[in-house]
Amino acid sequence: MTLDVAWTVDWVRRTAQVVLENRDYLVELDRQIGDGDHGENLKRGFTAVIAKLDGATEPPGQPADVLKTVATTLMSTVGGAAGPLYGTAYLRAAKVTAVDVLDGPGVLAMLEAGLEGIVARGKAQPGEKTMVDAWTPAVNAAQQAVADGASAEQVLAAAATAAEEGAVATDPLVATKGRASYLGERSAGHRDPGAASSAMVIRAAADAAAAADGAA
Amino acid sequence: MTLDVAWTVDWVRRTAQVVLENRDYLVELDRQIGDGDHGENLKRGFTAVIAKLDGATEPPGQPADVLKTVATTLMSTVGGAAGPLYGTAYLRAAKVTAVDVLDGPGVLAMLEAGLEGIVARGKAQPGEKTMVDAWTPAVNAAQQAVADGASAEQVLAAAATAAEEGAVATDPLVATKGRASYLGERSAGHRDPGAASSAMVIRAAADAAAAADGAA
Amino acid sequence: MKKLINDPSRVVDESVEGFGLAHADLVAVHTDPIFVSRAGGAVQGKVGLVSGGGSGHEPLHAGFVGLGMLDAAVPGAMFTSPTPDAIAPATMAANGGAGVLHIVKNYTGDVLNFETAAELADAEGIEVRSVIVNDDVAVEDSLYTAGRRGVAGTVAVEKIAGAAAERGDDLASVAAIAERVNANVRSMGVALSACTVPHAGTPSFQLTDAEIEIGIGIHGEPGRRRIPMASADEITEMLTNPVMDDLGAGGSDQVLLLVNGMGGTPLSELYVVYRKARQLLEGRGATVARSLVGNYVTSLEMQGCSVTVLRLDDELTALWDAPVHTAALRW
Amino acid sequence: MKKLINDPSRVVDESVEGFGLAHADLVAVHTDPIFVSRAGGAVQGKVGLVSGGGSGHEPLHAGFVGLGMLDAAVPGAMFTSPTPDAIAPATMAANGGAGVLHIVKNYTGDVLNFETAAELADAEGIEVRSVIVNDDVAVEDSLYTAGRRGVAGTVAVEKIAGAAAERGDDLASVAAIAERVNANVRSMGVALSACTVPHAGTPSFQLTDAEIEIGIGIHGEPGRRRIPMASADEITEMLTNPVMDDLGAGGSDQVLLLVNGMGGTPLSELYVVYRKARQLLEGRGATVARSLVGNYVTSLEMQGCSVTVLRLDDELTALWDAPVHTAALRW
Ligand SMILES: Nc1ncnc2c1ncn2[C@@H]1O[C@H](COP(=O)(O)OP(=O)(O)O)[C@@H](O)[C@H]1O
Ligand SMILES: Nc1ncnc2c1ncn2[C@@H]1O[C@H](COP(=O)(O)OP(=O)(O)O)[C@@H](O)[C@H]1O
Ligand SMILES: [Mg+2]
Ligand SMILES: [Mg+2]
Ligand SMILES: [Mg+2]
Ligand SMILES: [Mg+2]
Repeated sequence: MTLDVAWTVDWVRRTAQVVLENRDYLVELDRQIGDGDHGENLKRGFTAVIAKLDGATEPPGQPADVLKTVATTLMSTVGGAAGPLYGTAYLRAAKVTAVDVLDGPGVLAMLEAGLEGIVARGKAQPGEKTMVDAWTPAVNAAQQAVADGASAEQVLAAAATAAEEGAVATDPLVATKGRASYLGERSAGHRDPGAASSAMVIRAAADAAAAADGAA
Repeated sequence: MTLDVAWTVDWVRRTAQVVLENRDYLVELDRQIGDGDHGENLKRGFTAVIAKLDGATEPPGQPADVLKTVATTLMSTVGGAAGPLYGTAYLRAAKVTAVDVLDGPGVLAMLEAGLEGIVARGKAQPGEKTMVDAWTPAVNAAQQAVADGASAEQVLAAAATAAEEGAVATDPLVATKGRASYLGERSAGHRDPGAASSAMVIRAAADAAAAADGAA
Repeated sequence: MKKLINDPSRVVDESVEGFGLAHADLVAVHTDPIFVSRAGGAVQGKVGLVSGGGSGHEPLHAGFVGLGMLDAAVPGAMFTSPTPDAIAPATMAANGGAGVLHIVKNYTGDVLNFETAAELADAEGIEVRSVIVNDDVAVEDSLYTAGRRGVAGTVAVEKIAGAAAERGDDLASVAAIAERVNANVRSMGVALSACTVPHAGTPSFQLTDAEIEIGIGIHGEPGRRRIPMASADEITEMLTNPVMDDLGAGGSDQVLLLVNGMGGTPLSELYVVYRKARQLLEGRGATVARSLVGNYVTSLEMQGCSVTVLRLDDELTALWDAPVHTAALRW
Repeated sequence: MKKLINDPSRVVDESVEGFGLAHADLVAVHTDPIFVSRAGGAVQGKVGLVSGGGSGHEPLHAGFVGLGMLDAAVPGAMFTSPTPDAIAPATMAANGGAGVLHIVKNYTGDVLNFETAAELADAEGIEVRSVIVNDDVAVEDSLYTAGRRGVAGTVAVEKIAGAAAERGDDLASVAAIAERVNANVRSMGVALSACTVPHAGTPSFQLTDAEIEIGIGIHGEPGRRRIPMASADEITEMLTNPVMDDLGAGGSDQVLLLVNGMGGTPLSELYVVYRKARQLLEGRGATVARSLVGNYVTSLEMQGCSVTVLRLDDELTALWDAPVHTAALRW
């Protein structure tokens, strides 16, 4: 099993696919407690990312190259809160993935960098009903898995499951960051769209790893 | 039976009552093929007429005095097409009722004058789906009744029935005058609001005459 | 029906009162009977311009009272033409000794009430001329209709005639200019939704999500026909082509293009329509020399728009460009 | 959903294209990335003003590009803040050598994207300052929110800062004036109906005929609470009192009163609201020295309005009165 540049490309393509499939779902989540554009924003962004990847004249050398393309493309096409937040997450992740292959600790470092980027830009703490509530448990689970000596693939699988649980756990929260915070108490009882999309992104990474493993 | 000034006042009060009772009905008719204000316009007008009658310092001497008050009040409060048309009808009617008591020919002259006033202002022919289609059969029926030697009360009864039939007969017509004409063929299948209210006005006259007769 | 009103029978009075308070530098509001005149009174020696009609079309007409446009406006009840007893004093208030032009949209009620008011003013020794605006190509001007309606082209008539009066034209000349504008302006409208007159309480008609009304007027009445919902470009063609056909414009004509919102349409959508209408006009060889996009002649909260084209000549263009200072139009 | 659009993903481009064609005397439209700048380019030696944000609030912001107001506007996708790669070139286009002020409504997305754009511009040697507009009293500015939103008060910030830049103030002074306006302006809004974002296709929330949302923003989001429908006067009190309480205005204050339509409200109703709001302000001892009534910061076709009060001082009043020549505001 090798989490190399091919895995990275596969991850991004899978992310694009799942985001496009869930475009309406994410719009609907955002319509409930935000302004109804999150699915559309990510669709626009990842459509542009795929076009960028497809149109590239030379193939990317390392995971970092792919992630940097994702970062700059999302920043220039997504807009809203999600654009800078995801953009920064990918940008920071790119900074720690200038290697040929990611092992378990390498994957952990990548997830940690992503979360750091989101927090650096958005200043949200866990429990504020944002994408941080998917990324934080994902990073925690990844740390535990690495401590347990898990493989890179296993680290991602653990992170994805924790991210999904984290997204579900935003349901009862009252938002105190982002657009949903304007609703006050009325934000409770709805899933945070950014947490939901973050869980999809991390699950796509795990799926790509599993597929790479199967192929290997 | 005497159609005197008391009858005239009773007629006007009955008209106000029936117009207020049918305000929503007339609005609804006008909403279908016009702009939905006919009932409201007449309500505003006849409410003002009643206030004028109630507030008068000296009682009117002849039918003409009452009808002139109605005419000027409607002209200054109804607006729309109905205001000038009804206003002119009452004004012309006032011109031929400067007498103490109206007999059969006197009632006919009054109805003829009203119709003339409407046609003079609105230039509509019978069959154009307007209030003329209630007034024309009313006048015809009144002429026939007078020729048959009917009483003033009988003349009004005949006129009222004919006006009601005339209003109903506007249903299939395609309007070629007034606001409904803008609808072209789509105006067919609806009753003309002005014809409907005209039938109410003339029926109120007949009812007042019947009541005066009972009282006499 | 949900509206920002207190009482359907008071909405016009309260709205006009608010208008007067907000624009006290421009207008004076008179009550009982209700009309709006220029602050400072009639301009001596200038032809006075008076317009009016049912309320619910705001900013028409009160929003156009001021320098370079109207001298007085007479708002009737919602969608109901005003009465002569209000039009007559407005006419007197507008009279600066050079006579008064009545600008009347072609509806039976408006025509009749202004006619009577003109007689009343005449009896007071004021010379009154009238121009009847009838720019709506959706309605055939034939034996079978009350003639074409006056719709958004009214703005052009009021602006340009107002400028002619302001530069000192006499009554006959101002009337002639107004007639020239009317002869060269055409409009057609569409409704995506109906509107609700406060006193009626229910929408003026019902449309499903898949239908629109083409050839509507400005009183919430249904249009000439109901058609399936279409794209903005398709709808714009359905409005613009009849307008241009009827106007016979094209070739080297200079035109003014007005895309008018019916009250409930986002401005962004009006510009989408403007874009296509302009393409169509240019495709016919016309030059769009002047433009106006926004809510000028509305039908309460109706969603929809109208396309108006005015064929310009040098004089009309200069008069359009002349200064105007009103609540709703200013340059 | 029925809209005068062709394709939800193209509506902003087509609308801005139409806007540029209709106002070619005032603006230049740039595509890919999309932004709008003053016709004729940056004014040398003048501080440049740039604003932007999600589309769907028209005429904000592009309608305010021109003399005495903005130098460039950056429209994002519908209700989605624009991206740094569009804001940065708009900033360069607005730069006349005296630095650029970013006027940013306080939303996480807007703040973050403008922040990045400012860094990019800085890297090009352009000095950028930012003012964050947060006038919406419906949202508490506390640990429990992303802070107050920027809503209709933005018009006042852009107008007055624009006038300060036009008279030659330097960047720090223009920023200080903008901050002063923001510190003295408060708003609160109500929705009678939701709006439908083209790409979402369904209304942003559902209200029965007996309910309204109080304390809404301008992105179709629900408000702070849902209450039973009330009269215009009652609703106006619910909006005006929190605004005045928060502003602490009254006594001998001179204020500007802005009654802003959300896009689908008839102008006549806005004046009914204005009338009551003015009564309330005067009841507290304030003097309404300036007024603005109309659709300036909208939420597509939403029905509803907001009440904005700006406490004036002599300088702010003079700057408000200074000439402005844009598509949507002109005197
Ligand atoms: N301060 C923040 N920190 C972290 N995430 C945030 C923050 N603000 C918003 N978000 C995330 O962004 C998501 C909304 O993204 P999106 O709808 O695309 O942008 P916008 O809110 O500008 O419309 C929210 O669901 C939330 O997860
Ligand atoms: N030219 C006309 N001649 C006679 N009656 C007419 C004419 N035009 C309209 N009407 C009558 O007026 C009625 C409409 O009155 P109303 O609704 O009060 O005025 P408006 O059409 O101005 O809204 C029509 O139903 C019709 O009977
Ligand atoms: Mg969103
Ligand atoms: Mg009617
Ligand atoms: Mg009417
Ligand atoms: Mg958004």
